[in-house]
Amino acid sequence: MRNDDWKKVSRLVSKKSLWMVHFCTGCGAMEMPPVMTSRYDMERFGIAPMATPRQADVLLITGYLSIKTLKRVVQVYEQMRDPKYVIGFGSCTINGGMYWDSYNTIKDLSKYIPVDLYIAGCMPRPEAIMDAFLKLMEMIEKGEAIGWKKYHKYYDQYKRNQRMAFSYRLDEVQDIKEDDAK
Amino acid sequence: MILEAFGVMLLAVIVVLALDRYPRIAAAVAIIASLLPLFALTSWAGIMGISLPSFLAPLEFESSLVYNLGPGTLNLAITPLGWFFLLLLATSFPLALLFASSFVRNRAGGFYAGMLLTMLGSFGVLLARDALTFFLFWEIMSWSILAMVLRGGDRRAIVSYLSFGSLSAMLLLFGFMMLYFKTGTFLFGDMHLDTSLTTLVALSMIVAGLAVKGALMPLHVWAPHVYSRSEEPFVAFLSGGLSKLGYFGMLLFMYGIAGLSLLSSWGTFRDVSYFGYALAVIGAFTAFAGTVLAVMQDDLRKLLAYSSVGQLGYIAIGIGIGTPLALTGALFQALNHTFFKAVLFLAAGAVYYRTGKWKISELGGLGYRMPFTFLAALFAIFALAAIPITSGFAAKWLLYEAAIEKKFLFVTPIMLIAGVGAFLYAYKILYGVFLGEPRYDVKEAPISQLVAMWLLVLPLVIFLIFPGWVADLAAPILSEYGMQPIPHTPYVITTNLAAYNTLAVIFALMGALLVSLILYKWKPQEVVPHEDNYLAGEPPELYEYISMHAASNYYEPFEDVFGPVFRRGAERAWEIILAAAEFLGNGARRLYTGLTQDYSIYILLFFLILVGWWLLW
Amino acid sequence: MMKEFELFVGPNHPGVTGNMSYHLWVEGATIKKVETRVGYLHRGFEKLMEKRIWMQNVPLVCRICVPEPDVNEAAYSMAVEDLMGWEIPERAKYIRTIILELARLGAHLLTVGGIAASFGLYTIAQWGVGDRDYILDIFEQITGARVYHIYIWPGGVRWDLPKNAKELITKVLDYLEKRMPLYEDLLIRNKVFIRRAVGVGIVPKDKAIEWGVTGPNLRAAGYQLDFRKLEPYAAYDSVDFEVPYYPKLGEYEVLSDGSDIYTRTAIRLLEMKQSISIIRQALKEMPEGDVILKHPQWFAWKVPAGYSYVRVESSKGEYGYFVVSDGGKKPVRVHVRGPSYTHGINVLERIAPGMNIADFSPTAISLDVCPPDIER
Amino acid sequence: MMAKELFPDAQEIRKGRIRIEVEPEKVGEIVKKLKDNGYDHFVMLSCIDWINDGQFELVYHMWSYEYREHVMISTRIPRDGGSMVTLRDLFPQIETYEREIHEMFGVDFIGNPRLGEFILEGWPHMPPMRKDFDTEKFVKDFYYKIPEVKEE
Amino acid sequence: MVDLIALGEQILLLAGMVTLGFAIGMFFNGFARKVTARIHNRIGPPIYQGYIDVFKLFAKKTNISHGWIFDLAALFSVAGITLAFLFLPVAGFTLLSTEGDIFLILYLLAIPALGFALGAGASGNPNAAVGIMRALILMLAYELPLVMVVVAMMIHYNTTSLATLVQMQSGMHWAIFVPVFFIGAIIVDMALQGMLMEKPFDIAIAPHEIASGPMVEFGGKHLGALMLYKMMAIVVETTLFVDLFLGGGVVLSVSQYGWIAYVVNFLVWFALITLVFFLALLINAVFPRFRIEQALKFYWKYDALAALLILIWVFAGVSI
Repeated sequence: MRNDDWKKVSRLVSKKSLWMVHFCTGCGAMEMPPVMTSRYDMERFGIAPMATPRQADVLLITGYLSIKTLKRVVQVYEQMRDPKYVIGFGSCTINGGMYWDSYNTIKDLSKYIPVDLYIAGCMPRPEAIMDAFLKLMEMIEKGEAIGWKKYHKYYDQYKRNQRMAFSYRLDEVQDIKEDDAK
Repeated sequence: MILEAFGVMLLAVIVVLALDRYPRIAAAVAIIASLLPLFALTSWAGIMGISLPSFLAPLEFESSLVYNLGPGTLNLAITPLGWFFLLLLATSFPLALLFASSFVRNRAGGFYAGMLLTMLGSFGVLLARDALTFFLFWEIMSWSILAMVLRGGDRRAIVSYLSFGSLSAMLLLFGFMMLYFKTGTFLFGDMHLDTSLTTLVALSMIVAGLAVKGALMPLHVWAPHVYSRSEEPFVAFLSGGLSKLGYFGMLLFMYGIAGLSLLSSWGTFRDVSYFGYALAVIGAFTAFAGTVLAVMQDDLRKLLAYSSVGQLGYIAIGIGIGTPLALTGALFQALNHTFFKAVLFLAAGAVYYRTGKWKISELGGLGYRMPFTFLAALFAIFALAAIPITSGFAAKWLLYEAAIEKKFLFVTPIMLIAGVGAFLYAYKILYGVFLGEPRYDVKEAPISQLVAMWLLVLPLVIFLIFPGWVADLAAPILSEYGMQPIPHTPYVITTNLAAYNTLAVIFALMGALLVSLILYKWKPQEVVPHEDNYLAGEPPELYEYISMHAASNYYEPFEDVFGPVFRRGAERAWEIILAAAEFLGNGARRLYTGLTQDYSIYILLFFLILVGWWLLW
Repeated sequence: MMKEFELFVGPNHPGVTGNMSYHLWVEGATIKKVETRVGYLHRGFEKLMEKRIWMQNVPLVCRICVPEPDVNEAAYSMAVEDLMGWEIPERAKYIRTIILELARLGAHLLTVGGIAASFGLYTIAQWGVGDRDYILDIFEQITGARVYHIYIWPGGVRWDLPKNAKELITKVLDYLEKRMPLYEDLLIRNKVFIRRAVGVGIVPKDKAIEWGVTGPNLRAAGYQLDFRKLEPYAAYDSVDFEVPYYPKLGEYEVLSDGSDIYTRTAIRLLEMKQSISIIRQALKEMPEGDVILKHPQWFAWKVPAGYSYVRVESSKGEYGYFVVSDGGKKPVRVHVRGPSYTHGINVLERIAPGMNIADFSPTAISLDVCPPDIER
Repeated sequence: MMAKELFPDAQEIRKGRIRIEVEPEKVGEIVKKLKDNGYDHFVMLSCIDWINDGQFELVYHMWSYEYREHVMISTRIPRDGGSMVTLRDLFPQIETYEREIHEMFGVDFIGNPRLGEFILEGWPHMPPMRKDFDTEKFVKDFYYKIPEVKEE
Repeated sequence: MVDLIALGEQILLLAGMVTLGFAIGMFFNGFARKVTARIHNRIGPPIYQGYIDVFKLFAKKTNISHGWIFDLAALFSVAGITLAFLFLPVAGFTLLSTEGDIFLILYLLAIPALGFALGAGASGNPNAAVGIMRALILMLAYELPLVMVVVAMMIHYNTTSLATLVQMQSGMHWAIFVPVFFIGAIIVDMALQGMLMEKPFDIAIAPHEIASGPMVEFGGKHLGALMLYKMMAIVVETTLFVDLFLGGGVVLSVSQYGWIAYVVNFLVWFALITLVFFLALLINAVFPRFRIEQALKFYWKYDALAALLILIWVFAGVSI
């Protein structure tokens, strides 16, 4: 079997087993229990919650992220193993949504970690979540869910943005350089 | 050559005492002297039916000796039983000294002198063919152990050892006297015991006196204190080697002198004499209680001490059951215990040597820093837990089979559950000391310590592959007692219940390991630092230090259940003993000045009195 | 050398509800010290509300507590009405009661499921959340949304109930009543659950009020205190209901001295039954008429200056809104008192030391700590 | 005794809502007195930024289950460098509210050892709940200026 | 000379059975999730989900390790459980079970557990350490009733070899039909619940308390190996139960029926272990988990007490 074929088979099978990190970053987590239970039952598609990032493949950013949570999210994302996927949940991850003028929530998630897929809405309905998972599976099969590759490729840029956000200052990058000079 | 050997060893004692300020030279002298028993061992290999190449047996030792010492005589001779136990002692002893050569720095001369004296004493005990010689050497050994305990300087250890040591001596002496009045001789060969009550009492007293050294409950109290407050090489030899002398004595008196038919004449229960049954029950209780107590210890040495108590209980069970299967199992267990416990105590010593800590809760993460120590300890722990990839399993298996064969309904589950309990404390050592959060940036142990440990691991590997060899060694001993050796080949031991084939286990394991190795090497991996750990998402860089070692009070739920029963019991036992000791030795209390010189003078005086009494009598 | 090891329970941990963290110091299996870490969900609601006009805040407030958003809408609306001096139509009061009680049912189902799941009884959690979906269906029919309804407005409710509301709600209530015995048999009468939950996670009774414990947790400690009775709002003074409290546990056995996980679970199950009865009564007694005050200029309200504190009994405890107006178009200050503020920080930090780690997460969940109303 | 009897100058906003305005020094004493007189439930501690007056208003809310009455004890402290004595010994939850107000407004509570980072983490700017902190401007100047990740 | 062809056949048979064992184990994973989902009123994952999950874990592109001791976990857990499987009589095939006995299997079962514990400890995570502590205490807890009943049986049948035991039960003389061992089977089934780590005894991996315990740091291929171990452990442990009480599933004698007997025995064995596992799953679905000391007390008080009665019965029977 050629390497490409092998990769294709691997993707075809792996997409049916998406384990997500048990991390409720925001209010979007409220619609996760219904998705897991009798009416929607996402375990049908092999999706299951996992306790720790080491075991998981999918990181759901369920809603707005405060800077304090962003630090944890980055930590969790980096502890996950490739291939890993991120789904941004709700309007808040796209442009801040409801909290567009809040001083403590990030406005665009893709500046800090690569996002494979967004779900619009506040809050997204369970059907939308299921749809997103199915879409993600499709993307995985086609090899389009390459957020983790992007993170490796543009690691410096992501890190720079994260550093800025963590310090609530734009000049953080310069600060570090000055510190190094000293 | 035997007398010369004693002479040389005594000479070496004086020499090392003189070389107190040159520990390395003293160690070299002691190690050279310690090889004498080893040469004696190889020279006597013939009586076990083993023929060794001559370069392994450079010295020729006579197989028996009667030596007139003024009014008394020393009756010495080698027997298969003596040879077997000499094998345990003579091989572990030089290695303990080798370990000590880098470990002991403080007053080294005294250490080596004491060690050589204990070996001299036990050499004599193993060869003794009459009660008085036995007692003389036994006391030499006991008192030199006391000298070593005194070096530790712990009051509890000294008091408990002194009280139990004198109890043991007293019991032995009374037992011997009673046997003498009954039979009119001290010679083992001439003792023809009858079924009278006096014999029973005498025999019980002797076995009880020996059980003190074998740390059988409830006579074990001294052991944890002594084991945890003395230098490690000595403790390794004490727990590994010297404690076996008690069981040597039991085998000698119960099966060599009294014999199975005599024991059975006082009543039997399902073909097992009441005498043996009682010993087996005590042994099972010891195995269980020792294990439970070991689980609850935080001090590494105390844990190992209680573990010793527990493991020695298995030997007592085997001796108690007294079938060929059980005796082979007991001998096998004695052999295993000698080596794995020595390795564990030495590994503990090596850990202490590098970190200066004894408490399990204060250690941690040494597995990556001291990998070879860790691997030796790991192997020894596997042997201790009787994992079937070491020789430890075969011994326990023999004992289980023997117990089932004799339908020991209540003893067998206790033995088995004590075996499971061993996993608990075994993992406590592994996790608390070698795994978990790396807290110390230390080097690997010195080469001499590593060599000592790994040479002691060797027998565990050899007898894993060839458990039949132990059965071979046991065969002459069993035939002396008029028993049939158990059916075996080098790899397979067969009982009338089942068979155990080590080759099948090893090959299956290798195959399975190979498959899983391929599976495991399939994908690449990267090694991450300890800090990159699951902290529920908390970034570690936000914290200066995150304490992640859970070893303190590790088995708390277990202790909540068993603690109230056992700890209180142990405390009360200790109180009673202390009270008794203080009551008995109220006058002697003033003698405890705490100065080592004084104690040495007492010991010397005692020796003079002992020797004088023996010469004049 | 530290004897304790540090354990982080949350934010990425199955043992917490929502996004918060407990930093535990543990020795052996016993917790020695706990620090509650909050702020992971801080969005600065109170700051944002000062920037928005009175009406714009309605969609914002419901986001403060996700499992039970309607109490926020109700409390905020009541505070505005209080400052404005409005009296809302009778029918609106009944509709508010129905909505609030349905929300309580949903929240209790979630909490009871959470308690069961924290003990490993996932069946109850699955059933509970599954049944809660029927309640969300009702919300969807009435308000058009599953979670954030934005239905209760200052001056009443946005629109009247649909025509078939009564049948819809009654059907679901009948179903829930039919399911209740299952929950009881599998949870509250489960021998293993009783072993785990009785006498565990005790909030000292004599300290309960001083520590600011409210809601079911306070009632589990033996006080028959409920703000629906003490300060009736909506239509609670016109409906007849009981306040279950320790030791009056109805058909459930009294097994402990109260104030433990078992009692808190029992109280919640009993409250669900009461909620069902309240909704039935409200549906029956509901008068016809307007559901909202006719007041023009939604976006040009000027609320008279003053201070108002309004409280609502939520499924977790006292939910309070402190609203200050200077007579302008925007509030000067809106301060939210969430029940979890005391339960999650003061109470838990005090009762957790000495507890087994196994009991920690169930205790936290049985106190019904909901992080967004702590940090807002 | 009800609050009206204890403090005759208390002002009744509406039924069950009493408001008392006092000097900062007297707050501790009054809270203690109310606590001893049946006002056993401490509801919350609020802070209002009256930027035009240059003052912070601290409001201590208390409730009596017995009288079904809610008392707001209002006190004003200067906006710049204003401080207050902690009342954490009276009710434990006051400590938490003080931590929050310290972080969000910058009010110093003397005697509270747990002041410090509570909700925010690494916040380098002015306490955000102050009226002169413009969150919209901050968002525009900070979050919108963080560069996008450029893909080649 | 060693008969190389016979040896090769033997090795092929063993390898085939091990592969089949793993396949059944993976099937059980999907089966368990399906059954649980049905109780939850859900549809649940496809029955072949276990295969997909293991495949995915081994197909992960990057893996982390905490050093070589951590890696030992993967090796020892898979190898150890394979070893235990090989020494069991499975579906009428004796495999290597004539070369060892019940005690060997009990100790072989400890190899993967200790190996896994070694890896979990090496990760340095306190959650893992607490989980292992609980797992070991649980092991101590359920082993007591288990060994009591096993010892009673071994003394009653006067053998310790499982192969012999299965042979003695052939012709439908199953131990479970002996009234006293029927009680024994119930006791051992309770112990089996702890062995399988199903509720109320899934204390070691309690996600709400210690975030899946020993597995916290395992991901990718390490977790895959671990899952293989867990899945195979189900097969081994249920087979142990079937061998002890249900005659190993042997209903037809090979000498009489030839190859049909192999097929039928295999199917019966498979049905029986599925049944035993299904029972465990049902209990799993309706109970919360114990605290560890409660589990210890449960096993040592009630279960062991009942086992003691069996011991006494055998004791009386033997001495007559």
